[in-house]
Formats: sequence, C-alpha cells, structure tokens
Amino acid sequence: MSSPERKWKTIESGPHTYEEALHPVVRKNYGKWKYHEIPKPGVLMHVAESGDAIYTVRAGTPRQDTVDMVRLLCDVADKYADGHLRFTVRNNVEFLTPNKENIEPMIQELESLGFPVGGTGMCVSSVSHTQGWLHCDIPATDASGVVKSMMDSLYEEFKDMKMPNKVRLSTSCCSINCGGQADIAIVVKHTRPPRVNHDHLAMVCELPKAVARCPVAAIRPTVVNGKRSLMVDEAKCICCGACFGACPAMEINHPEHSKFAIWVGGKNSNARSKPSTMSIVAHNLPNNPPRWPEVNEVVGKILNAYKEGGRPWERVGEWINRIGWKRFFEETGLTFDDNMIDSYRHARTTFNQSAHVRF
Amino acid sequence: MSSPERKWKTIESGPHTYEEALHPVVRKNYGKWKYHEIPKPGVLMHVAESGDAIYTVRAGTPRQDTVDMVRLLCDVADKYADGHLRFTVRNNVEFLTPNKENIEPMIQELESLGFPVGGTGMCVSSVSHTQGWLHCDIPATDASGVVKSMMDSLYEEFKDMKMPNKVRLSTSCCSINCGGQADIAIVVKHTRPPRVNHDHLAMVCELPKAVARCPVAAIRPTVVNGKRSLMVDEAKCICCGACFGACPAMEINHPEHSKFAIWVGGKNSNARSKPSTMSIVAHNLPNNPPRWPEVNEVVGKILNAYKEGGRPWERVGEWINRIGWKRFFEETGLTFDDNMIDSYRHARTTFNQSAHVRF
Amino acid sequence: LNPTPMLNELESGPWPSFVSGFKELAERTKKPMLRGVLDQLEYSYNTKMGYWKGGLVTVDGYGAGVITRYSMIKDKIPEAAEFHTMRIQPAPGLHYNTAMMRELCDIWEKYGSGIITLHGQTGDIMLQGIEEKYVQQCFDELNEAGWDLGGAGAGMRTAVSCIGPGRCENACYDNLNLHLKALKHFVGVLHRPEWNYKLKFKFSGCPNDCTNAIMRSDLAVIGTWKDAIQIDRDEVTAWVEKKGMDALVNQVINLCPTRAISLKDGEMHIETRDCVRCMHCLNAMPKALSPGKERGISLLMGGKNTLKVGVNMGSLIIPFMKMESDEDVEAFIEQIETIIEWWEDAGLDHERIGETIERVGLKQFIEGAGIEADINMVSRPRDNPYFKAPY
Amino acid sequence: LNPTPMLNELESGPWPSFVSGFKELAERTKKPMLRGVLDQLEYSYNTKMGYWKGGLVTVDGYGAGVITRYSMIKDKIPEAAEFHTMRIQPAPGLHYNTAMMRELCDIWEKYGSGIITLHGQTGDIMLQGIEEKYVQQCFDELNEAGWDLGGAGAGMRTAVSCIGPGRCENACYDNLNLHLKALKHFVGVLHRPEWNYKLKFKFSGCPNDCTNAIMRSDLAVIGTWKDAIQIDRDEVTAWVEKKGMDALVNQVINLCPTRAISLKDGEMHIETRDCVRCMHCLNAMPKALSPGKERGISLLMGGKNTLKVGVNMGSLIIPFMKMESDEDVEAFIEQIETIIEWWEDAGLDHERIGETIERVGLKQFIEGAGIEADINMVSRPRDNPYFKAPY
Ligand code: SRM
Ligand code: SRM
Ligand code: SRM
Ligand code: SRM
Ligand code: SF4
Ligand code: SF4
Ligand code: SF4
Ligand code: SF4
Ligand code: SF4
Ligand code: SF4
Ligand code: SF4
Ligand code: SF4
Repeated sequence: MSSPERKWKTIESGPHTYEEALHPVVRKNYGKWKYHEIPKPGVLMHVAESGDAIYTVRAGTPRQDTVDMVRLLCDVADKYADGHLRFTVRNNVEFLTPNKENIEPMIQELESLGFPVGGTGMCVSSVSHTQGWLHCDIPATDASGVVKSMMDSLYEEFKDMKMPNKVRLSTSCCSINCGGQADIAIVVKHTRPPRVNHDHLAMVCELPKAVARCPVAAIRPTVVNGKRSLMVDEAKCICCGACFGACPAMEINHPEHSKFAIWVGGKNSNARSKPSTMSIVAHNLPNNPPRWPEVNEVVGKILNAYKEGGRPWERVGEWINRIGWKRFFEETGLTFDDNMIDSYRHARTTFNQSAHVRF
Repeated sequence: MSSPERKWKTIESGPHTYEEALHPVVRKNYGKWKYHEIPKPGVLMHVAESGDAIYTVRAGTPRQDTVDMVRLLCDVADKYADGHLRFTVRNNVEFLTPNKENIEPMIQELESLGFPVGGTGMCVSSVSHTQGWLHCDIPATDASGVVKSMMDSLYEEFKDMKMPNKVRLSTSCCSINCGGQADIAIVVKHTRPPRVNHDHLAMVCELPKAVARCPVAAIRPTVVNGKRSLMVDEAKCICCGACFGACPAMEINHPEHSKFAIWVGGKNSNARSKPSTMSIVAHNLPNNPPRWPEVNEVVGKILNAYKEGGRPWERVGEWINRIGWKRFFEETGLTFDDNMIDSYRHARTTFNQSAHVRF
Repeated sequence: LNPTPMLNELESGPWPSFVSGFKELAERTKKPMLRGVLDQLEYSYNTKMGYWKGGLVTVDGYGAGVITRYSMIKDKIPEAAEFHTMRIQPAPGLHYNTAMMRELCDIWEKYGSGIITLHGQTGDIMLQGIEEKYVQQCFDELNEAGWDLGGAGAGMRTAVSCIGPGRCENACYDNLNLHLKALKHFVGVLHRPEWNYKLKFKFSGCPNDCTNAIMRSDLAVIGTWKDAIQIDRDEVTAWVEKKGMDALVNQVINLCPTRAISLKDGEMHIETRDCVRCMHCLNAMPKALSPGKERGISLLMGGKNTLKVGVNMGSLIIPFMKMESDEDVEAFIEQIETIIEWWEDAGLDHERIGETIERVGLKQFIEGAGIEADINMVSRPRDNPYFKAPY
Repeated sequence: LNPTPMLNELESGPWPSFVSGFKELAERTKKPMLRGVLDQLEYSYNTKMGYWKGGLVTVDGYGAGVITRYSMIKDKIPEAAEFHTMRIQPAPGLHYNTAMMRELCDIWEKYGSGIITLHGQTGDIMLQGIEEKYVQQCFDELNEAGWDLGGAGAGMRTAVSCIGPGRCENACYDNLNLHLKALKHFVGVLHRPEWNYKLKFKFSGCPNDCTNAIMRSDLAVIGTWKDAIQIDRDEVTAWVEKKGMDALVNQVINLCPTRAISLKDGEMHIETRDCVRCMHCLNAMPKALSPGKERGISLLMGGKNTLKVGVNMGSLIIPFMKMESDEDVEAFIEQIETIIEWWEDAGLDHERIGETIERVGLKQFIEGAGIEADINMVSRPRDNPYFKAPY
C-alpha cells in the first residue's frame, strides 16, 4: 500500500496535543474554575477563581460538515474568539471569548451563516448522529437525513431552554445503535430474520465467526448446492442483526421490513437517579425517507407530554418513573403492547414482582 | 395399604370449613371491620362498623407442639375466648374475645403456662420454622433447636414493640429454604459439592432426573465398577443441593462442611417499597448444636444496629437501602467479601452500574 | 427416657421448649416412638447429620398427603423405625373451635405419636409420627370428623389465607371463601398429583400480604382496590392532633413510594392515579384511611424459593378481578384452569410455573392463558430490540 | 450535479443541511466523488437500501484507522467506487485553534472529498471520502502536521474527554492529561489491533459524565471526590434569597437520591457519608457548592451498546484512585495493563470486556486484575447461596 517514494517517517503520536488548542484564558485558569451561569440560550459564562470570566457561544452544525463549512467556522473563531474553537460531544461548535462584547455580534454572524445558536441548559440539543447510507456497510436507513428532519422540527427547542431538563436525542441506522442511549432515541428495528444469500456467502463468509456471533444459537451450518453455507432457524432468531455484521450475506436489511422503533428514558449522567437504559415505546414505524414524518410525530408527542408534565430537573426517564409507565402511555397517546414485555436474558428482573399497581 | 374392613367412605372435602370455627362476634361482623389498635404488646383491638370490638391476645408457641399443649390452649380458649382460637401464619396462637376484662387474666394464665404473650406490632415475632433433623430427609441441621435458641435470646423483643417496624425471622435447614425470605434469615449453606455414593446410587437413583435437576449441568452419567452412576464436575458445581433432593446418593450434607449463612432484607409486604429478596451478609458460620451461639451472635448484631438506626416504619431492608450497604457492614461489624458478589443468572443486574459511590 | 444431654440444653431459657413438650408427652403416654424420636434427634445433634429417608405411604384412593419417614438407623434406635407425617388441611384463616381441636387431638393420640405442628409453612396441620399400619384408620376417623389430607408431590398444595374479613379492616375480598371454593375445586389433583410440579395458592386480603404469598406461592391472590382510598377527614385531623405534623410528613407523606400524597393547604391529599396500593398510609393511619370501595383481587404468579433458578417473587399477571359474587369466583377458577392447562403443555418435569413462564416468556404465557398485556405486568418496557412481532 | 429530488427535500427547514453543504462543496471543487456520493445516497433514499461494502486499506505499519468503503453499485455510479474514511484522533477535549484546523482542511481537500465529520461518536475526526491511492500521502502530511490515525478493529480505540479543567468547575481530575497519556501509552495496539475486540476509553471530569462514558466505553474514567462537598454558605443564602425556600426544598433537597441533604435550623445540611456523589445539588447550586478537595477518579467498566448481550452500562470497579501526580497516572496505566492482560486470557473472540466479566464473573475478574472487593461494586449482596468459597 505504501508508495515507494515515501519520505515521511510516521510518528505514532496518538491524540493531537491540546495545549496550543486551548484559548489563552483557558490555559491561564486551567482547572481553576469556580462556577458557571447561562446568561441566555446558547451562551455560557464560566468564572475562574482568578476572577477571569470566559464566555462560550454554542451553535449547531450538521456534523457531516465540509472543509468549506469548517473554514467558515474558523473565520468566526478568528474574528471573535482569538482563533480558537472546540466541538462538544454532541457535534455542536463552541467559541470561547473573554470579551462580553463579542457575544452578540458572534451570535448574529453564526445565525446568518445558518448555524443556530443554542443547545445549552434545559434544551433539546443536537442529535447523536451515525453513518447511515452515507457511509456504513450495514445500515437499514440514513442517519443524517433523520437528524436533519428531527432538528428542523425541534429547532426552537434547540434555541430555547424551556424543557424540564436537558433532552438528549439519538438516532441509529441499525439496531447495534452506535448512537447510544438517550432520553429519546430513534433506532432501526429489524422485523424479519436475515435471508441467507448463499452465493455471496460462499465467497465472503468466515462461517464459524458468523455462527458464533448469534446470541441465541439460531445459525447452523448447512450445505446448499454442494457448497458449505449457513441456515437460520427462524423460530429462534430474534432479528438482532449481529450476524450481518460478521457476514454480509446474512441479509437482514429490507426496504420494507426494516422499521423504526422509538425508545425513551436513557440517561447517562449520575445526577440524582442512577444511569438507565432506554425502554421501547413504539415500533413498526415505517422507514420513510426523505423526511420520516411518522417517527417525527412520535418524538413530538413524547416531547410535548414531557414538557407539559415534567418537573424541574426531571430527565425524561425520571419523569416517567414518577408518573408511572401507565400514565406515560396515556399522556403520549402511545400504546403499550405485549412485544414491549422484555423477553431477553434478564427479562425476569423487569417483571412487576409486587402488587404495586396503577389503575 | 387400605385395610379390608374399611367402613368409612372417604369424602374429599378439602380444607375444613371455617364458619363454625369463627368466634360469634367475628361471624356477626365478618368483613365489616373499621379499624384496629394495639393497646399493648400482645393485644389487638379490632372495632367493627357495628361498634362491636373484639380483642385478640397473641402468644408464642414452639410450633412443634403436642396434643397436651394443644389441649392446654383449648382450656384457655374455653375459659376466656368462648371456645375459639386460631393460629397466625407465624405459629403464634390467638384468642379472640369481646370481653376486655378477659385480657389480663388470660395473659397471666398463658404466661404461667409458659406461652409468652407478644408478637404484635413493631416486635420480633416468632421464627418461620422448618423440619430439620426431626423429620426432613435432606436437612443439614435442625430447625426447632435453632428457633428455640434464637427466641430465647429475642424473648424480650417478642414481648415488646420497640423495633422500627416488624421484624420477621426465618430459619432453614437446607438451602432450599422452606422457611422463606425474611428480614433476617439463618439458612444452611453447603460449601462442598456432593459426594456421590455410588453403591447407594445404583439402588435408589432415577439417573436422568438427578442429571436434569442440576441448574449448571454439573452432573454427568458415568460407569463405576461396571454400574451406571453419576459424577459431579466439581469446578462447575455451585453447591446448591438440588440434586440431593432428587437422589439421596448425592450426599451433600456434611457435619463440618455444611455451614450457616445469614441473610437480611427480605420483605414480602408491599408496604412502601416493593417486596424484596434477601442478601447474604455472613457465611461460613459453624453448624453448632445444641445452641448455635455463632449465628445468634450475628443476628444480635444486626438487630442492635437496626433498632438503633432504623426510622419508624423502616423494615430491615429499607433501613439498609437508606443508609447504604457500606454503612450496614460498618454498623453491624460484619465483613463484605467477594463471595457476596452475585455470580448467578442475573448477576449483572446487581452490579453498581453507576458512579454512585459511598466513602 | 434415655439421657439426651444435648437436647436438654434446649429446655433452658424463656421460650417454650419443644423438647420439654416432647418429653412430657413421652412421660405421660409412654409411647416408644417418642422415646425413639428423641434418641434419634439426640444422635443427630451429636453427629450433625440427619437420618430419615423417604418412601411411599398413602391412603385409599389418594396419591399424596402422607410424608413417609423411615429411620436410617433403626438398628440403633428401633422405636422410631417409622415416623410418618399426615398433612391435614385446616380451615382457611387457621380458625378453630375447641371441640374440633380436641377431637383432632384425641384421634391423633389414638393412632399417632401425639406430636402436632401448628402449622407447616404451607399451611398444613402436621401430625408427625405415625406408623404405616395406622395411617388408613387414622385418616378415616379424621375424615369423618371433617378433616381431609393436605397436598404433597406434583399437584395442588394446601393453601393459606390470612385472617382477612375474619378480623381485618383491610380485607379487600372474602379470601376465606375463595380459598375454600378454589381448594375444593382442585381437591382431586391435590390428592392425586399429576402436574409438572407443585402448585401453591396463598390468599392475602390486601397488599400487606400477611401470608407472604408473593414469595411462596405460585398463585398469590392479593386483595386490592381500584378507586380512591376512603378518607375520614375527622380522623385525619384527630391523628395529626395526637401525633403531630412532623409524624404526618415523616411517617406518612414521605414514605409513600410514588409521592402520591401531598399537603394541600395543610390537608393531606392523595392523588389516586399516583397511588400504587402499597398500603403504607392505611397502615399508618388505620382509623382515618381505608381501601376504596371498588374492591377485588390481583393475581401474582410464580413465587417460589431458592431451588434451581434462585428466589423468584411472584409477578403481577392479572392486575384486577372483581371477587364479590359466586360468578366472580367461578370466573376466577376458570382462569386458573386455563393457566394450568397452559402450564401442563408448556412446562417441564419439576418445573414450577414461574420457571416455565420465565423460560417460555411472559408474552407467550399471557397469550396462552388468554390474558391481555398490561403495563402493570412490568416495571418497564424492554431495553433491547430482540423480538419478532407478527407484522 | 445530477438531480437528487429526494435529498433536496433535506435542504428546506431551518436546521443546517448536510445536503446543501455537500452540494456547495461539489459545485466549488467539482470533485466527481462528491457527485457520485450524492447520487448513491439519492439511490439509497429511493430504494431504501445501503450500497457500501467493506475492505482493507491501511497505511504503512498500521493495521487500522481507515474505514474502507467500496460501492456495490459502481457500475451505476462509478464516481464513488471508493469512499474510504480516515479516522483522525483530535486533541482531548475537542479543542482546536484555527491554524490547526485550516491546515487539516487544506490537506484533506488536497487528497480527499472535503467531507469532514466533527466528530464521530467515538471521538474521531472523520475524513470521509478518499481513494486508496491517496491514503498514504494524505496520512503522511497529516502526521507531519501532528495528527495520527484513530482506532478501528479489535484494539484500543480513540477516546473522548469532556472539556473538563478546560472550562468546567466540576472537573475532579485533569482528564485531558490522562487521556493524552493513556492513549499515547496504548498507541501501538490502537494502530495494530490484536485483542479480543475493541476497547474504548472515555474520560469524564465528574459524575455528570458529559461524555456518556458509562454507556459507551469499556473503560469509563469518571472524576469524583472522597471528602465533603465544599459549601459556600453566603452563596447558599444568596441562592435561597433569589430562588426561594420552595426551590431549595423541591429542587435540591427532595431530589437528592439518598436523602443526604436536610434542613437544619433553616440551613442546608449535607451528611457526607450519605452522599453518593451524584452531582445533582452541585448542578443546581453551582456557585454555592463544589466537589470536595480530595479528588480523583472512579473506574467503571464494561459499557457498550446493544449487540448480543443487550445494552450494558459500565459497572463501578475501582471506587477511587488519586489522579494528581505522574505516579498516579502511571499507577492507573499499570492497572489498566493488568486488566487487559486478564481480558486477553479470559476473553473470547469478539467479546467486549464487559461481556467477559459477566460471563466469567465479577469476583473472578477482580481477582484476576488484583482489585479488592468493595461493596460499592454492587447494588446489593447476592440473593442466592450459589457459590463455592475457598474454605
Ligand atoms: C459541552 C459539554 C461537554 C463537552 O466537553 O463537550 C457539556 C458541558 C456542560 N455540561 Fe454536560 N456537557 C455536554 C454533554 C453532556 C452529556 C452527554 C451528551 O449530551 O451526549 C451529558 C449526559 C447526558 C445523559 O445523561 O444522557 C451531560 C450531562 C450533564 C449534566 C447532568 C444532567 C442531568 O441532570 O442528568 C449536567 C448538570 C447540569 O445540567 O447542570 C451537565 C452540566 C454541564 C455544564 C453546566 C458543566 C459546567 O459547569 O460547565 C456544561 C454546560 C452545560 C450546558 O450546555 O448547559 N452536563 N452533558 C457537552 C455539551 C453537549 C451539547 O453540545 O449538547
Ligand atoms: C395475624 C396475622 C395474619 C394471620 O392471618 O395470621 C397478621 C395480622 C396483622 N397484620 Fe400482618 N399479620 C401476620 C403476618 C404478616 C406477614 C407474614 C409473616 O409474618 O410471615 C407479613 C409480611 C411480612 C413481610 O413483609 O415479610 C405481614 C405484614 C403486615 C404489614 C406490613 C408491614 C410492613 O410495613 O412491611 C402490616 C401493616 C402494619 O404493620 O401496620 C400488617 C398489619 C397487620 C394487622 C395490623 C392487620 C389488621 O389491621 O388487623 C394485623 C395485626 C398485626 C400485628 O400483629 O401487629 N401486616 N403480616 C399474621 C401474624 C403473624 C405473627 O404471628 O407474627
Ligand atoms: C414441612 C415443610 C417445612 C415445615 O416444617 O413447615 C416443608 C418440608 C419439605 N419441603 Fe418445603 N416444606 C414446607 C413448606 C415450603 C415452603 C413454604 C410454603 O409453602 O409456604 C417453601 C417455599 C415456597 C415454595 O414453594 O418454593 C418450600 C420449598 C420447598 C422446595 C423448593 C421449591 C423450589 O422450587 O424452590 C422443596 C424442594 C422440592 O420441592 O423439590 C421443598 C421440599 C420439601 C421436602 C419435601 C424435602 C424433600 O424434597 O424431600 C420437605 C419435607 C419435610 C418433611 O419431612 O416433612 N420445599 N417448602 C413445609 C410444608 C408443611 C405444610 O405442608 O404445611
Ligand atoms: C462511525 C461511527 C458512527 C458515527 O457516525 O459516529 C460508527 C460506525 C460503525 N460502527 Fe459503531 N460507530 C461509532 C461509534 C460507536 C459507538 C459510540 C462510541 O464509541 O462512543 C458505539 C456504542 C458504544 C460501544 O462501543 O458499544 C458503537 C457500537 C458499535 C457496535 C456494537 C458493539 C457492541 O458490542 O454492542 C458495532 C458492531 C461491532 O463492533 O461488531 C459497531 C460497528 C460499527 C461499524 C464498524 C459497522 C460494522 O460493523 O461494519 C460502523 C462503521 C461505519 C462506517 O462506515 O464508518 N459499532 N459504535 C462511530 C465511530 C466514529 C469514530 O471513530 O469517532
Ligand atoms: S448504527 Fe449500525 S448502521 Fe449506523 S453507523 Fe452504527 S453500525 Fe452502521
Ligand atoms: S439476526 Fe441475530 S438472532 Fe437472527 S440469526 Fe442473526 S445473529 Fe442470530
Ligand atoms: S429447608 Fe430443606 S431440610 Fe429444611 S424442611 Fe425444607 S427441605 Fe427439609
Ligand atoms: S449440588 Fe447443585 S450444582 Fe452441584 S451437582 Fe448438585 S445440583 Fe448440580
Ligand atoms: S393481608 Fe391484609 S387483609 Fe389480610 S390480615 Fe394482613 S392486613 Fe389484613
Ligand atoms: S397506599 Fe401507598 S401508594 Fe397509595 S397513597 Fe398510600 S402510601 Fe401512597
Ligand atoms: S463531565 Fe463534569 S467535569 Fe466534564 S464537562 Fe461535564 S460537568 Fe464538567
Ligand atoms: S451530590 Fe447528590 S447524593 Fe450528594 S448530597 Fe448532592 S444531591 Fe445528594
């Protein structure tokens, strides 16, 4: 792969160093911060023990950026933030400045460039984003399109801080869920066992690996047309898609049968309640590009009910725990069904082992 | 088995009928009770909608009674309770009377007969009792002796109501635990895999049943001295004793290696918190008849700490949940060790999946 | 009596001593079996091992109800070579009159050792210590007096009820009546076990669950109510006057698991839709609060102890059924029949129904038993996408 | 550009549009690959299927870091026959200066499509869209500018840190420094994967866990403290004056998960031994409360998403380690080495370390890794007696 005329000798440096990337005021007050305030949506003020204050302006990006877009952001940084910028773990861009006066012009410039300022405090921040049809080898849907559609609807919520607490969204283009646990997540849900493409399989598959990948031992070796292949015990298969990652001939993606499910109540912070995984609350939603209106509608219902009913600091899952799942379904208009009863490894631990009951 | 001269034709009647067993005042106010009070330890007052009141005097029994003992209780019932008596689910006897004046003489008579009056309200009631060496075919210890030893120590707590809430104890003579989940339980803990008695096995064992009984598939068929037998994979075996119930040749009981473990926090009522299973907090305690001082000592430590630290209405497990397991071990002087980390089917659900930590 | 130095240690101390009881009985009746049993127990105390083995004894037409015990050391202690137990079903609620009780004692003294356990954990009167040759006669006399054998083996078992409407203001249904009807209905398979494994009913009048039903019965029938808790405002005021506002806040309001109780203008307010019927506030203020008027039962299933799968608490399967009329009772029994049919099909040998449900899946179970899915069945919806729905 | 009616729908609406971005870039640079990618994406939107397959491309001496993508429909759309991604490790905390950034963009535009993802979920800068033939040259230039490839495959992965001491008053350790040191230490196996499966670090400065470490990293390093929360009494008073007593009670005291906070003579009191370092009260009153002074990290292990075993949140393994000096950092790295050695032995192919721990047992794991049992590792001791202790 390496071209013979290579002159540079690789330095295995690992992560880029950060010192030079830090704003000078940050460098000076590194590790000596005293408190913060959120003067307005999209703006943070952090005050150091030294008395220094640094202001942050945060804006949304499409994440799937381009060099042109990044250069625009660099222009803003040069103009208002002493040539520094950073990104948040949710793909928002941040500009830090000690100059209070820079805030408003910076906001105006960012907005005029199309980058919405917001994403702070008790808002709906940007969506955890994955690859989808743009790049991944196993997606059943797109990611960027779903994110764009959702954020168009939630634009005002991004720019405002009127939720009971932070709302984290995520989306994932297969049920592996690179997007992760979130307050509300939109994740592909396969509904049919993989069809084995025997011709393809013969060429590409390390059979034992694919067999080993199945968590419920639904894959068995077989012989098809004289060639070693695999077969799926469809009664056992739980449509998890794990085999497809190991072997592209285990074709689980389907234009109609790969659906969406909506999940709620994921929480990763330790604030108040322990972190918690998400629960499924809707499924069998169509994979409907380019705008996925059906999933957007469900997300809207959940957010409305939460915004209405949540108490200050309650994350989505905490709100549900207080009002109970029964009322969650009532207030969102969604329907609980028997597929939502856990049936996997630790299912028993989700049974209601009590006489506690809500009517 | 039936003798030829049988004259009586069996009536498959099921449970005995109860109408005639109810005290007349109970019959009159059946299902129409309004409230109760506990005027003093061992005495309940229930008031009906009609205004009738019925008083209950409760006393402890050894459970392993005799006809003579029962006749004595009947004498008391005839004298003070209009010829009626009942037993509680914890082996206490109860006498119901509408006559307030009967209470004190009845208490005196019961006490003079050796039946301690108490067991009501926020007390330590009688121990859930099992069979042990007296009758069971699989016990590693006695039950009645353990119960007697414990209740001797807890006598005053039975007769008083000075605990934060009810305290339920149980004991079990093998880890099957017929005694059940309780606030504090003393249960046999096997510490060695069963030794297979091949000679005996050849005679008594339905081999496939014993094999099927093992939850971890540690039992395998084998041939010993030309006869079909079983062998135990000792690395796999979890010393559960399930096979011994299926086949008496799987000798798991041992005079030295069958030990005691102490468990806390079992709760069956739905009051406040959901019902919960017990957790192990001490093990490797010797099986030390006739008085089992080591287990008694641990029970004492737990009860003292609970009595001291529990808030009104907190059951043992609820008290621990409030103060945290770390402090439970500190305040009882017991020691947490790595064997207490769950390793069974749903072990993962007991891991601390959070950064919540107590120092 | 032979010397029993170990057992004698259990005669001291204030708690009534079973050893003294046995000894006194032995002295009076001179039954050799009692001497033998004391000797064998003493021997166990010394060697720290048990010496009973099982066998098969039963009465005419029955396949269960007698727990057979043969001594493994009968060469050493021949008097207790046989020491069988007869399990007898008491009345629901464990109520007696002295006439019943004395009659029972007399029959038992005639044929057996005179040792009597009140009661076994499952709820039986256990008459302990009879030889095979007296079992049938003893049973016949007991049966004539209105008693019947209890359960054992892979069938229906004896049930337990709390005192319920017999004394308790919390009783939400007539559990003694349902107990009697249900156990009479299943009396055949109680006497002639033929299922995968045992099946136990317990009947608690309310969620305080004074029979520990959730933990130790496959079918836990627990009283509950659907509407608002009944509040006697004057009694609330009286309570607060007596115990103080701190007590109301700390011991009632703060302990409600779902924060359904709040203080509104100094008055206690219960938000019914947030109440999960835990019983706590009613327990704390029995004069002021009572269960609602729309009463019935919840059915929890699968309770059992430690064997094989670890402890399993019962799970809520039927959130609510009315239990007032005979039709309600019949509907209940019919539902239980359907459930058992499913279990007979789906279950394995020696598999408790809770184990079957766990193995096969709760969804599959409710489908099989014709029960509708209800969010009350679970503490949360699933956190994994691993299912195939029929669409 | 060819018509892309489906994608064009994603150009309306207020949120910035990746489609517009791509199109503008394509218009300006005229790179055929961009046209191809837009066409292929449009084709996916129409057929609802993806058309990329993997392969193997890497740079000299490395075994990972380039995610290879070949089009399955290159006969239809030849321009995007290859569309590989280069994963680049950013600086801890995702900080940049514009010089670095512009240089990166320039190199990328020279060799690749110009599409750049800021950032991938694991934390990489993803340079998306390069042909195999340019990969080495592009890498060399990037490397010369201080950048290195990120992880892929069964080895160490790129890490993420929150902004930590770079701006946040809650940071309990210097996570940027630890991130840099740890990832430099494991750089070999990041570039040349050789473990059972991937291993991800995430570094959060405090239990707010702004990197979602607990859910998506095998090794979640989360700042914490051991002593009492620092209270600035004046600021508490100021807070209460501004927000009111109701807010103090309802939004702070009542939300403490362990009720460690109470009101004593109208003053907020925190019982340190009841505090579980959840962060809530500090979040609610950032000016008044700060973490204690004895700071360090907790290590949680086993976080991962849904595949095979269902979601697994990380579990607390090391409750506390100091993280101040270089020696602390070294001790930490040594501990991680021991852990990985254990996993290399005990783990199976394609088994995340959390899965190995679950399969083999937490007790066995801590023994193997030389970590002492601590009650903080579990939410409760076991409820079954199924263990063999070495006595
Ligand atoms: C910038 C960022 C870290 C970074 O290095 O990139 C960050 C920064 C801050 N977080 Fe965070 N959090 C950031 C992602 C997260 C995440 C992860 C995520 O969003 O995927 C979480 C965990 C979410 C979860 O539980 O699923 C997170 C959970 C918190 C919490 C706990 C919230 C809760 O109550 O559960 C706080 C406390 C608070 O809000 O006061 C917090 C507080 C803060 C503070 C106030 C800390 C401080 O004093 O500076 C920072 C400003 C918050 C704000 O935006 O209002 N941050 N924070 C991330 C911004 C993401 C974004 O652009 O939206
Ligand atoms: C008599 C008996 C029922 C029977 O039919 O035999 C009974 C009777 C009453 N129980 Fe019970 N309970 C009885 C066993 C139980 C059990 C089961 C057990 O002890 O094995 C439990 C579940 C225990 C558990 O959770 O493990 C039980 C949990 C309760 C509770 C809930 C306590 C809690 O806070 O968790 C209450 C409420 C209360 O105490 O006010 C209660 C309340 C009551 C009341 C006050 C109900 C009433 O209004 O009449 C009765 C008098 C209680 C007392 O003794 O202070 N009863 N009660 C049982 C007496 C047992 C004994 O002799 O000690
Ligand atoms: C007698 C009694 C203990 C007592 O002294 O009270 C008892 C004694 C035995 N139990 Fe039990 N169990 C007794 C109530 C219980 C209970 C409590 C209950 O029913 O409320 C339980 C826990 C609840 C449950 O059902 O799980 C209980 C759980 C077991 C188990 C474990 C079942 C499981 O699936 O975990 C076994 C083992 C088995 O069935 O294979 C068992 C087995 C046994 C056997 C038959 C031992 C055996 O397998 O050979 C014991 C016969 C002893 C004897 O010599 O009489 N016994 N057993 C109780 C029955 C008396 C009665 O009829 O009233
Ligand atoms: C690119 C990225 C999504 C994104 O757009 O941001 C991604 C994309 C893929 N992930 Fe992922 N994962 C990405 C972050 C994650 C995360 C989040 C994280 O790291 O914080 C997770 C959840 C946490 C975790 O590690 O479990 C994640 C969980 C998975 C899994 C499931 C692992 C599991 O054990 O559950 C797989 C499947 C596998 O490894 O076999 C997977 C596999 C994949 C593969 C390699 C698909 C495959 O098996 O062929 C995807 C390659 C896509 C591509 O074309 O580039 N990806 N993946 C993220 C990496 C970017 C980066 O380097 O910064
Ligand atoms: S969620 Fe699935 S399809 Fe989407 S990027 Fe991750 S692995 Fe690929
Ligand atoms: S989809 Fe999942 S369950 Fe089905 S065969 Fe593939 S790996 Fe097995
Ligand atoms: S606990 Fe075990 S030994 Fe004791 S009675 Fe029950 S089955 Fe027999
Ligand atoms: S004791 Fe339990 S684990 Fe061990 S062989 Fe017997 S049944 Fe199996
Ligand atoms: S279970 Fe309920 S109804 Fe029955 S005795 Fe206990 S408190 Fe009363
Ligand atoms: S019964 Fe329990 S849940 Fe209902 S209001 Fe009373 S305390 Fe709350
Ligand atoms: S994890 Fe803690 S230290 Fe890091 S940014 Fe979030 S709040 Fe600050
Ligand atoms: S940090 Fe959390 S646990 Fe500790 S006192 Fe504050 S709110 Fe309570």
